[in-house]
Amino acid sequence: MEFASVFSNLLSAPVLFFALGLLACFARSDLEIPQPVSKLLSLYLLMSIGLKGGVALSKTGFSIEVVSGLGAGVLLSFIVPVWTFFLLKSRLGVSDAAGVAATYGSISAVTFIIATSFLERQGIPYGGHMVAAMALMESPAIIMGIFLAHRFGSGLDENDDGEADALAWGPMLHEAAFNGAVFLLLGSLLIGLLIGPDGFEEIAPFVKKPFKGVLCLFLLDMGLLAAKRLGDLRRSGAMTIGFGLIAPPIHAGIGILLGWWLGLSPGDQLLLAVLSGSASYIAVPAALRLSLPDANPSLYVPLSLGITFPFNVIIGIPIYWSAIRFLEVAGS
Amino acid sequence: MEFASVFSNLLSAPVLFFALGLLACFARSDLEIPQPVSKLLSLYLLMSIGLKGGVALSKTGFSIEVVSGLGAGVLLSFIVPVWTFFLLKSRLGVSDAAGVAATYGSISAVTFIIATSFLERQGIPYGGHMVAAMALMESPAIIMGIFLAHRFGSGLDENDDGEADALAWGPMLHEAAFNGAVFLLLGSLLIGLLIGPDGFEEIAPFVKKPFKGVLCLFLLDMGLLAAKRLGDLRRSGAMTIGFGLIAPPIHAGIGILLGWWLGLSPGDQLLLAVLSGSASYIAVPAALRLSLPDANPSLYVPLSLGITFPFNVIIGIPIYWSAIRFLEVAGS
Amino acid sequence: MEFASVFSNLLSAPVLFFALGLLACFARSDLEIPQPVSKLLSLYLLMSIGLKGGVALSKTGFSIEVVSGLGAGVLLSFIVPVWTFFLLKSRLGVSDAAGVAATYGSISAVTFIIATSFLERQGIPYGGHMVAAMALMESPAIIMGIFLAHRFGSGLDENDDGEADALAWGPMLHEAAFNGAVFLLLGSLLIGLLIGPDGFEEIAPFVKKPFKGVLCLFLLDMGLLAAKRLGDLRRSGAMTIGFGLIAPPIHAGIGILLGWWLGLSPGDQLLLAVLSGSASYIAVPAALRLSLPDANPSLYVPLSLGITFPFNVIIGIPIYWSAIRFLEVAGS
Amino acid sequence: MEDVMRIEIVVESAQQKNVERLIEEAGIKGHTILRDVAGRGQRGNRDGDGLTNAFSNVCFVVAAPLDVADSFVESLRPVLKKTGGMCLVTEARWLKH
Amino acid sequence: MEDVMRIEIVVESAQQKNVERLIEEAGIKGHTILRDVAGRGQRGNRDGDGLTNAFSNVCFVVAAPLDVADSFVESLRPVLKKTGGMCLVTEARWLKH
Amino acid sequence: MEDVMRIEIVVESAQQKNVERLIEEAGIKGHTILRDVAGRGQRGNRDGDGLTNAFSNVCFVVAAPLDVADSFVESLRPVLKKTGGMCLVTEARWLKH
Ligand SMILES: Nc1ncnc2c1ncn2[C@@H]1O[C@H](COP(=O)(O)O)[C@@H](O)[C@H]1O
Ligand SMILES: Nc1ncnc2c1ncn2[C@@H]1O[C@H](COP(=O)(O)O)[C@@H](O)[C@H]1O
Ligand SMILES: Nc1ncnc2c1ncn2[C@@H]1O[C@H](COP(=O)(O)O)[C@@H](O)[C@H]1O
Ligand code: NA
Ligand code: NA
Ligand code: NA
Repeated sequence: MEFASVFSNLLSAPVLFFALGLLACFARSDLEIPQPVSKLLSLYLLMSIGLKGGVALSKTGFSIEVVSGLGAGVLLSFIVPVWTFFLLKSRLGVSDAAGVAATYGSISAVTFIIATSFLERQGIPYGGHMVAAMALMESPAIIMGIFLAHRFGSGLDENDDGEADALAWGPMLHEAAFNGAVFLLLGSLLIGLLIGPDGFEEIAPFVKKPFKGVLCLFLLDMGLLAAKRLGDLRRSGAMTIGFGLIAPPIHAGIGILLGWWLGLSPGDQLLLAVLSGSASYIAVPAALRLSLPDANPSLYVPLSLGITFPFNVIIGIPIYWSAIRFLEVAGS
Repeated sequence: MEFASVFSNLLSAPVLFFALGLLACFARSDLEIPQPVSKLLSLYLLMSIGLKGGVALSKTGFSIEVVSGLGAGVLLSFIVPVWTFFLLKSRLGVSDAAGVAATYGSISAVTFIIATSFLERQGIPYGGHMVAAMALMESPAIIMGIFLAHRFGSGLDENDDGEADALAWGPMLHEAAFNGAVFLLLGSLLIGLLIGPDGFEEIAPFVKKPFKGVLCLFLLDMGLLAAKRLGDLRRSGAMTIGFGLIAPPIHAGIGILLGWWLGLSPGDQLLLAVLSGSASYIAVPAALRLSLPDANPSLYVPLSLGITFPFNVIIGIPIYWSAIRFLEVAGS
Repeated sequence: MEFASVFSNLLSAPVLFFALGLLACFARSDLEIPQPVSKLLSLYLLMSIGLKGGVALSKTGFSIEVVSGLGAGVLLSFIVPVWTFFLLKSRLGVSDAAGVAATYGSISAVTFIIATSFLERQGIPYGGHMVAAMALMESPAIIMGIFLAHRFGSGLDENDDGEADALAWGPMLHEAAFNGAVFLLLGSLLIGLLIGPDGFEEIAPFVKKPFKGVLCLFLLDMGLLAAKRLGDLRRSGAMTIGFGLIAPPIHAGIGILLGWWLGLSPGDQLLLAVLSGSASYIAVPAALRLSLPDANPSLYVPLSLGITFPFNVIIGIPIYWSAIRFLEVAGS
Repeated sequence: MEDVMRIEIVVESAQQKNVERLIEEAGIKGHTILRDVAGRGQRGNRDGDGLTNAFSNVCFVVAAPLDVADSFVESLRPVLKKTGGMCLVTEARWLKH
Repeated sequence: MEDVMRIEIVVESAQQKNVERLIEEAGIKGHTILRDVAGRGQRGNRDGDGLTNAFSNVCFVVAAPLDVADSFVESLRPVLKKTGGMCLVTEARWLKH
Repeated sequence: MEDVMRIEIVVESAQQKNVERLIEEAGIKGHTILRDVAGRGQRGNRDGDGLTNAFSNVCFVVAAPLDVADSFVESLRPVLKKTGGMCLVTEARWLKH
């Protein structure tokens, strides 16, 4: 059954379209998705996930389970960057280590969506508040990344003419919290809470029904970009790529243990694992270009989009699920 | 109940997304909707409204009620610009007064849509021909604005090297009638008439079902733009802003009285009120930049989009409805 | 009944929107569809047709009927360019004749879609493998066009400084096979095969249900472009336009006879006719600009988009269908 | 290489057709258009939003032969006066091919 | 016609607001922005994809009066040093209207 | 500031990869690309529609060191001859940062 579930993920339409995008780029096809279309697709996905989560939250209300789920997510987004940073600092230098740290402390919405589909296919329930957890995990990771970079000397790097840059807390916190992607996700969540199931019903033919299909188009685009960016990693060496493969299961493992210890449902545990184990390629790069321009986006974006994302989607999710099932059986 | 209906409008998803757009801009978030996406959304809305109206018209045929509705709309779009122009001429100068006049004689399709949702939520019927009325109200307002500007001297303004520009009727009428937005709305109406309910059924999964959801995305964009444009109004002074708030109820009031006098149904009265009370921010600016370039778009667009639109949607529609109900009770 | 079926095509929403687009351009309306939106619409249509065909194929499997359908399509896409080339060579010169040859050997996906709607409206079955046939017909036509141009001297034309260009088979075959449009169509077909009806069900609310409506918007755009391009044909003379009107029925006729001889079902015969009789305006121009830049796109694109496409949609399909019915009756 | 004037014109989108006509009337054989350009000037911000083209610009780049450049530039003056915009002229060399 | 400096600045999209501020601070009355520009430079490829603006550039065209041009260009140096980019200066004539 | 040649190249979209290759081969370290540019020239209108890229252009802006500029421009000639386009060369100064 576990084997079948791996396959069910691999042969789902969105994942196949991701593969098609990779292939198109490797085969040097001139297939491309215009930039405004990518933006429309990601606006749609963020809006849709946010609304769905808000409506779910409006049904369940704020229970202890909800608060633990949110708290666990936020906690992970604070600590994951710390160890990531210290692990990579000596190898990559302060700025790039901080960039990767912020990237991996944050989350990938698409990985989250694919994990919810995985759960739905197997009839396993999960809480709508995990979307809120996701929305809350972007800003802390960004803040931690920038803070670490400044605390450990990015301000003193060779480019500078002597005087170290002071960390501009104001603009940095602003960008972390009001970044377009974060703002839309949180805003839609709030609107979902306000309109509730009845209001949602009216807009479901746009924000819910076509969701999976739109996801296919988006993943086609992600595949094209992931393949294009992968080339940039060649300069970064095998150790960096290794990090992109090892970080997800470790971070996800910490997420699972934390979720299990807090008594989250198995479904919520998987989502927490996936949030913890995934890395950002939308919100964080946008925020870092403003607040940490010394970090090289050609390092942290391909690592997140080209290595960690496919790893999680193809291998990670089924493995994490097996681990959760194992803990469940062992614990009972 | 009236109170609940105010709230029902305020807490509907599209209005909340408008608020989210405003907020994003005020909080200086970098959320933005690419220009081609805005264009796609407005093409979709115009096409969809037009088709829906045409199909409705194909069911009812051309009765006296239809003809009075259309006539009332067209009449209002001719007279509203006149008094607006003379009211504002001394304060704003000829060109800008004419620009505002054309803007307020014309209509806002989104306000119209929100009014129809308001009616639908309360189970009140309205005629599909009111879409036709809407489509017919854009051109007269544009024509009146340009005519008034030329008649009262815009041709003689300081920029010119002595000789007054003659009004080029040909290009002006052409732009008023074949403006992209007007053309698509009228064309879709006609196609709706031709294909009828059966043909509409086939395309309803695109043009009807997701409509409300798409509207949310569009209103997010409108919110972003309205907030951005509001800054331009600071230079214009309180009186101008006051006009943006007073004009809608006055114009709507005239619309209600006219509709009532003509014996339109309460639903149609509300729609006529909303057409009369709303102002354009899509078709009219595009037409005026060609035919009345001296009028400053940084005046009439923010007034219409940033003041009058939210006023109508949040306060106006429920007030107009109360007035219609009052007339109904008083009259019976 | 035949007459009614002509009308049913003419008065279907997509065709009416095509007419609206033509009208908008002729009336010099400023209605326009931004370029990224066109691209989104064509990505959507290709993806959707491909998936639908793949799923249909996953149901029927590979029978003899399937193989004959595919074989007939590929054969036609190899031979149509040959006679087209020799017919036009003396009049248009080698390069332009080769461009037109590739264009007419290839296919128009929208014409194909309208033909399937035509069949569906009359309850006539057709095979999903005909989509595969369509996908396989683009590359051979491109290859033949380029091959003929090089074989018969395009390499020696006046622009060149003495030495004839050798045909670069590698890049040419690559572009013919990995052209974005061809790649997406074939890839979606494959994905449709892999996910089957169950997987398709999940994405149908995006890729299937709104299809007809999206097609309307796409045809509006095609109408706008067709009308704009028609002007370019004025320089080409009546004979060229005549070719655009005569080629479709002749090519379709060959397709019908071949389909009939192979014993294809009437539905499949019509689709083969339409594939054979239609001409490309998406994939082929993109490929030829790279591999046969001497051929003038202002000749072969308007011919295909402005003459042959409307001919097939308005007159061609019903005529081809009558012929198939006639053969059927005569043969029984 | 031929000496030409590189003329760069920014006008609002509504004037695109107008400027195209002036280019043709000046007998200039070609032009390049960058669409949906944003900007700021005396007439305020043009951020190029998508509801209406009232706030977006287009940018023309025109390589004009020396003998027609001046009169062409002069013919732009009324348009710029009426609806705003910018016209910059630079000396350039054109690769004849 | 007035002699001006035509200053062309390519920076990454995230710096757009920053450069706009510098232009205003230099007292220059206008600018034109070409958005979503792609490019290649020392910091790698910027292909302008649509997931994030981390890989896209904007291009400014600024007509600056001769007296402010130099100090404005100088004020760009720290931005370019920190986040990369290009600044080209050409002599041009501006059609006064 | 360093003296460079500002080379502006308009070719049809299908030639983008080709010109990128020539820039690299000339040893020029960077370039900027404006995509989906419209235009008119000897080969007719290129209005940049969205069905196919057969009717759209791209515009390159390249700051080339003086010593490689000429040979690079020369290397463009065959491309322009075969598929049309425009190449303008202007003197400019580049802000070294
Ligand atoms: N100094 C300048 N430098 C660059 N572009 C300018 C300048 N002044 C005006 N523009 C452009 O010309 C447009 C119209 O200018 P204006 O008529 O001054 O509002 C602006 O939106 C800018 O795109
Ligand atoms: N030599 C050049 N010519 C034209 N544009 C350049 C050049 N060098 C850099 N650029 C542009 O400036 C951006 C940033 O350059 P860099 O900081 O060198 O990565 C690039 O993405 C290009 O758009
Ligand atoms: N005189 C010119 N000024 C500006 N751009 C030009 C000029 N001539 C040609 N172009 C551009 O180069 C492209 C190809 O030109 P052509 O090969 O002459 O058709 C055109 O579509 C224009 O974008
Ligand atoms: Na994470
Ligand atoms: Na009105
Ligand atoms: Na064909």
